[in-house]
Amino acid sequence: MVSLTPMELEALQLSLRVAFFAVTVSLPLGIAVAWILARYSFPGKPILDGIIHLPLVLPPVVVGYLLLILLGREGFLGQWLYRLFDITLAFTWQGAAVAAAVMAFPLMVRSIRLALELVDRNLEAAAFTLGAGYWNVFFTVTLPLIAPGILAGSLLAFARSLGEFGATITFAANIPGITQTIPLALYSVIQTPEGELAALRLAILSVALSFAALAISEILARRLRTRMVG
Amino acid sequence: MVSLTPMELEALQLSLRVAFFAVTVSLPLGIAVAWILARYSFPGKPILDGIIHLPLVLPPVVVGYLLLILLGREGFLGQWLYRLFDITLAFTWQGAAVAAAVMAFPLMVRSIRLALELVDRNLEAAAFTLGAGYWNVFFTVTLPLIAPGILAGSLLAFARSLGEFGATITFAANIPGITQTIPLALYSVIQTPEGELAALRLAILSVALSFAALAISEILARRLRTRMVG
Amino acid sequence: SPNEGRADSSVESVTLFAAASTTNALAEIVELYKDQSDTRVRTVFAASSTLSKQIVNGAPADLFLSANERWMEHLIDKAAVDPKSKRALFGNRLVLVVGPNNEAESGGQHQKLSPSLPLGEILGTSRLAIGDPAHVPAGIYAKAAMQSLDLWDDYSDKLAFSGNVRTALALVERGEAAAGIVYETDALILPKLGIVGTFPPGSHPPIIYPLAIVTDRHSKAVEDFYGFLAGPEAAKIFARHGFSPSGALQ
Amino acid sequence: MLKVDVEKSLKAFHLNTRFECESSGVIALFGRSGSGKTSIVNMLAGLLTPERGEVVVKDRVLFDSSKGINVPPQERRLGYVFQEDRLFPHLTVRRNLLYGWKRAPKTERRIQLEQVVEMLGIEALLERHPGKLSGGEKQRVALGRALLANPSLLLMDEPLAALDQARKEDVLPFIERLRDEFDVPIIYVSHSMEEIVRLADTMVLISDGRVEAVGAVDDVMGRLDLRPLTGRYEAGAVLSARVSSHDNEFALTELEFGGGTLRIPLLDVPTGTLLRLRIRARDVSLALTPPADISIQNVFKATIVAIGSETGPQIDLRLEAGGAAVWARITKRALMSLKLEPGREIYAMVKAIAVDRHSLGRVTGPDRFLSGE
Amino acid sequence: MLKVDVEKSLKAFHLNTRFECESSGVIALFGRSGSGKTSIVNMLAGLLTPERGEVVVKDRVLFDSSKGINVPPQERRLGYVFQEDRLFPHLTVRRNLLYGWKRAPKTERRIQLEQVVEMLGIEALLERHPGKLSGGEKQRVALGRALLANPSLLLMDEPLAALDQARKEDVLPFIERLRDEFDVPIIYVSHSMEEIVRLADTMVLISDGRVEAVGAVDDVMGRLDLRPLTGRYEAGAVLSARVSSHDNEFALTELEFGGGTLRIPLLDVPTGTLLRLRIRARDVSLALTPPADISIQNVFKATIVAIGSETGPQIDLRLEAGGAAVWARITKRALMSLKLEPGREIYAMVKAIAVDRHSLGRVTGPDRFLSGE
Ligand SMILES: Nc1ncnc2c1ncn2[C@@H]1O[C@H](COP(=O)(O)OP(=O)(O)OP(=O)(O)O)[C@@H](O)[C@H]1O
Ligand SMILES: Nc1ncnc2c1ncn2[C@@H]1O[C@H](COP(=O)(O)OP(=O)(O)OP(=O)(O)O)[C@@H](O)[C@H]1O
Ligand code: MOO
Ligand SMILES: [Mg+2]
Ligand SMILES: [Mg+2]
Repeated sequence: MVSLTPMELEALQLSLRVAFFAVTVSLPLGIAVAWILARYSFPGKPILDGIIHLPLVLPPVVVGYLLLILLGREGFLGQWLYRLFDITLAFTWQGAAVAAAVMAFPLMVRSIRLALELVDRNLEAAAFTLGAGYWNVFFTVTLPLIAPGILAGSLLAFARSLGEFGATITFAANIPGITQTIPLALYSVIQTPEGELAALRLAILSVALSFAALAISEILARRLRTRMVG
Repeated sequence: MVSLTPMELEALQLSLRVAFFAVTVSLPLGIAVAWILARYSFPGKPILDGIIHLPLVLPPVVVGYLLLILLGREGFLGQWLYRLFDITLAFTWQGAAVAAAVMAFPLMVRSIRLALELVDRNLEAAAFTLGAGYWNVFFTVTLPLIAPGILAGSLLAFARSLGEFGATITFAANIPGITQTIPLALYSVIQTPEGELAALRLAILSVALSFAALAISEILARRLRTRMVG
Repeated sequence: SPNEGRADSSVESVTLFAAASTTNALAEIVELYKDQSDTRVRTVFAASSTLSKQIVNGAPADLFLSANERWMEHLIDKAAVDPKSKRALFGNRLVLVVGPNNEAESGGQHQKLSPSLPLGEILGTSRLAIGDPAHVPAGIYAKAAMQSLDLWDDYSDKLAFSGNVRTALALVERGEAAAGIVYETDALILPKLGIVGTFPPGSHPPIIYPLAIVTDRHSKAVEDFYGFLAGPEAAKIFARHGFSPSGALQ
Repeated sequence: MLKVDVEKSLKAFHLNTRFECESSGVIALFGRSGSGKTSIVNMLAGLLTPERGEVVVKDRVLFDSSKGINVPPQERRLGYVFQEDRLFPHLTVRRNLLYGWKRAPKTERRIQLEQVVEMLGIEALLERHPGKLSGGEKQRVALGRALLANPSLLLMDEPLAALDQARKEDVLPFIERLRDEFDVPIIYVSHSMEEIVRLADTMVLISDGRVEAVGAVDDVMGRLDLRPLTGRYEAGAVLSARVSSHDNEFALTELEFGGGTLRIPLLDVPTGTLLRLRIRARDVSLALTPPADISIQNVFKATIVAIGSETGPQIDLRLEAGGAAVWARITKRALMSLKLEPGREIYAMVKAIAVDRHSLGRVTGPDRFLSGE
Repeated sequence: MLKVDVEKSLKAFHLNTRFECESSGVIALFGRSGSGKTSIVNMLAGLLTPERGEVVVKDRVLFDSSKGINVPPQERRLGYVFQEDRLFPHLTVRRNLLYGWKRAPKTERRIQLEQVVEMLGIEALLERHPGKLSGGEKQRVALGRALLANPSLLLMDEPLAALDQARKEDVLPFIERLRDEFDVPIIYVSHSMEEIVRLADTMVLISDGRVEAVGAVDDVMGRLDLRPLTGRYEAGAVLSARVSSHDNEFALTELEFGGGTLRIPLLDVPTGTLLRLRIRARDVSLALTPPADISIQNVFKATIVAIGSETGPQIDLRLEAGGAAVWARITKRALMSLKLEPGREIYAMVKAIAVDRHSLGRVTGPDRFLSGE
């Protein structure tokens, strides 16, 4: 196998790191939001639902732009983050992770919500009658039952994060080694009139990565399913 | 209400045209592919499934790049299209529609496939015993039953097409009036110093459009559902 | 000319692919040309490298205005433009700009930058925005200039790459980057930005903007507009925007 | 003529079914859960393809593996009423009803919408969607839909199984009318002996994928060797009797059968009608002398033909009363104290109310049965 | 002591239930579908909150709207066996069984895994997941799980309804053992009279959200005014009798009741045991003189107390035999020809095999019933 160039390796590592953090950090929030959407109905629910779905249908550059307005160093929230905690998100890999997380969030929430809606709430009622408290029921009954949904959602979000481009380039710019994930690196070389070979290599790397993510997701989902009916 | 500038209007019209064609042209194929995935199992199925899901997880720029390699004027297929039919897809609005269609395809297929898997095949068997042939059963039983799924899938794909950026800018470039859809226009103005106001206007237009698509999808889905149990 | 994708086929149209740095000047020129001709002029602005690549791939450009020689030569090599039509229109200079609130001493565009430039102080914890030196002409010039002033090795990890020069400028304007290396013409359109100084002309290859007609795109409309761009009226506008006249080149 | 001779392996289950009978009246497929009834019906309908064999309905070959014939389901023209309703949720009741009718050849549309709607009493439902109908209403519409396809044969796979007792009572009379008023033979799958006695003429007994017996319902039910399959709890005999008179004062109907007269709760059928009735062994008591002054209405002379050899407190006796077979279940203690033995003449006592409408069926055509294995 | 006094409106349905009884043995909640049984049980379990009222189990106030008490379900310590199994699909049978046990206070873990596993015969299932168990196995595990939570009261909401007859027979004995071997009172919801007679001591009759009657099963079943609720088809009387002797030769058991001796199929219970048995009206015949030489084993003297006024061929008579109430269903013709009238002494005849194990129940504690409305 052809070995990766340092630039490719850097982009690969960065992509994996960004996607990993994007998913793990947003997962608890994703579960919480999915829970609220699946279990409660309240006046503002369609609006919340709409806002969460926005990144799915909104152009990624718009999302990046809104993030910039909100979290940029001069942004509404960003200036406070900077002044109070000296945190800058723009131009950092954390910023890229935020962009990826926001873009992948609706996919994650959809999966988990679907799983939650399919959970037989009678099983939770049964657990209550057996003496389990709310959190106990959540961790011993609900969570294991929605595990396939969480897994599917996480992997989809992970894969989506690996591919995130528009929001990242707008919000976190394209800094090699810092925010230049594989898609951004690829974009750079595609612009370069002599970059054909480099582009092809990155594209293949990208396809391989995506296929791997899909395959792992499929395998894990199947394993979970068989465990369930074991 | 503030009126749109000619550039915004052009971008809006183009976005709608691109998304509309992307969805309508790919819909029959989407139904066919969803059908194959839902109804048949064959050796290469996981691979087909993987390929169709690829645009969902692949970086959009990679998709754009692959489209360019495939359908560009010098591409594998593109050179034949050009020589034989004088058709060029790259850098045309039809190309933007192709890019949008490819990116939105997995979302469309997922929705339709899910609906197909939920169809009670016994109803189809019942229709056979009542004398309906294969296509007849498809059009009078299967299709009406999966209509909500088709609708949801189409609207999701439409919304996704409205927002497509990475694949479009790579495959169709950012040519005002030809391939400059709203996301690309927004990208342009974000790059332009002092473009804040223009960017904000386009972002709001984008958000409004997405919200409208989501809302219509929700309303139509609800109407279909009530018709079913009417 | 075979103008694909055109909305209204009764009106002739010309598509110009031009370096991002010429955005404002060309807008004015196109506006002016409207009074003289029925031809609709469409402009596409991006990094010269991006445009060059797109033209090779068959993008519907009639004219190409590059921010350096290299990407024009590339198109000539690929036989994508007519070499006979190539002519250098004007030149430019490279400056270091800082954001409106930056305390750095702004000597204006007449200040010559030297290796003693306190770039570390100017940047602080922030970054220096430049065009992607892998392909964007402004970035290629910037990298050369930094190298010749011995700044590259110390600050190469403080850079933020942009897809074209105007993105770099926008990053500085928005305060996301403390400073940026852009063309003098770019800096001038945002008076609120501070110009720390200009890089000495010898610190980077000469900045030249060649114009050429894309292969097989010759037509009366294209040639008319080509002539207009190369003509005195356009030259006046380019000069007003700060571009150096072509006579001053070399 | 109906001929079924099919073989197929379904994972662990092997089906090898062969029977032949006249295709008229109601033919019941009876068997335990999992014995293969639905599979057979699906093969008739063409929804399941046998590995080997032959299916002939009314002299039309629908399947013949040796000749490579396999008529697709949509061309078989068999109406299928499923266990669950399977109505099309997106169509109104009217359009559901007409779905098969429209697709039937014009020349074969003998049965019309109005007739069926009237018979099933579903006028009020026509413009509604099936989603909101009750279980019984749905099943009635399903009957109508299958019937309106003007099939050459109706297949009914436990059409009442999904309904509760009240709903069953709602739908059963319609199946009876459908049997009596339209000249469409019916294959009726059930594991309810009550339904079979009430509806069927011929009975095919299926066990573990094989045909154990084919014949007139009374014959199959009367066979001692089939007891393990027809069920002990339900043990009893089916006998044919003719309505001789009605007693409106006491709301009783008198029937004549080989062994004498039977009084049962009043029936709304003309005198002279031939009925099939089921007398359960547990409802029959015996006396050595004709008992007097008792409330039991039906007492007839019978001869003990055979005595079972069951262990436990009770024992089944086979009696013969004027040519008709009757079963009695009594305690061993009674057997001993009355010194009953084969050949002995005794009096059989049956309470009138033991023969209720659940255990009655009308005989539509005698001797439908031809052959079987 | 068990006290339920709850009120709640569920859309179109208004529930207003009040009853009190001793909390021991098996208390049956009987009523039509939709009468509110499940809602009442859910209120006991804490899964549904009454709008107003009081719930007291074994002197522990679980709910009292006036005092603002509402113990959450996880602290009520009531075991709940649902109609469907509701086993946790992601846990093995063992971990399902121990789910409630682990969460019970250590001091209250009287019932241990081994005991329950042995009683229910589910050793072989312990390491399997519920997904692949049969319906009967699942329901046994569900019983075990509820029991192992060591609850102060077991709630069973039609635990057999989802099972077919064979599976029911599979599980019923375990419920009996559970009732007999563990000292846990049970609230048992059912609309099967068979199950109730077999299992329950006390019966609460629910109709349309209200309590129609509370009392010993025999008393409630014997009441003529409750017939529309307890059901005509099932009409009959429940009477208490004591096992007096076993007759192994004929496999019969003799019982003594107020009216005399009854012979029924052999039972495996010690002599002296008090049993509750149900004699269906349709199994009782009458004679004016003691009949001789008949197979019917049970003949006892009785007095006609009341004669029903039903229309139709048959009529129900209430008899009294040594203090016990018995029902007989005969034809009107027999009524006339025998000139039966209230006060008249007659002989009631009941076939031994008519009283099968489905209609027998053991009386665990006499006089559990306290009061009701
Ligand atoms: N597609 C299949 N694959 C494997 N086994 C099957 C399949 N269909 C049916 N079987 C098996 O064949 C046997 C007969 O099934 P069938 O449904 O025909 O029985 P049935 O008599 O209709 O039962 P029931 O009364 O429960 O409806 C069963 O053991 C069933 O598990
Ligand atoms: N959450 C609810 N909202 C509205 N109505 C309800 C609700 N739960 C129950 N009901 C209604 O309350 C009535 C009693 O229901 P419940 O389930 O308690 O009856 P049940 O006696 O258990 O019936 P079954 O024997 O069919 O289980 C029914 O009419 C039912 O439709
Ligand atoms: O081609 Mo540029 O003007 O250096 O971005
Ligand atoms: Mg079946
Ligand atoms: Mg209930």
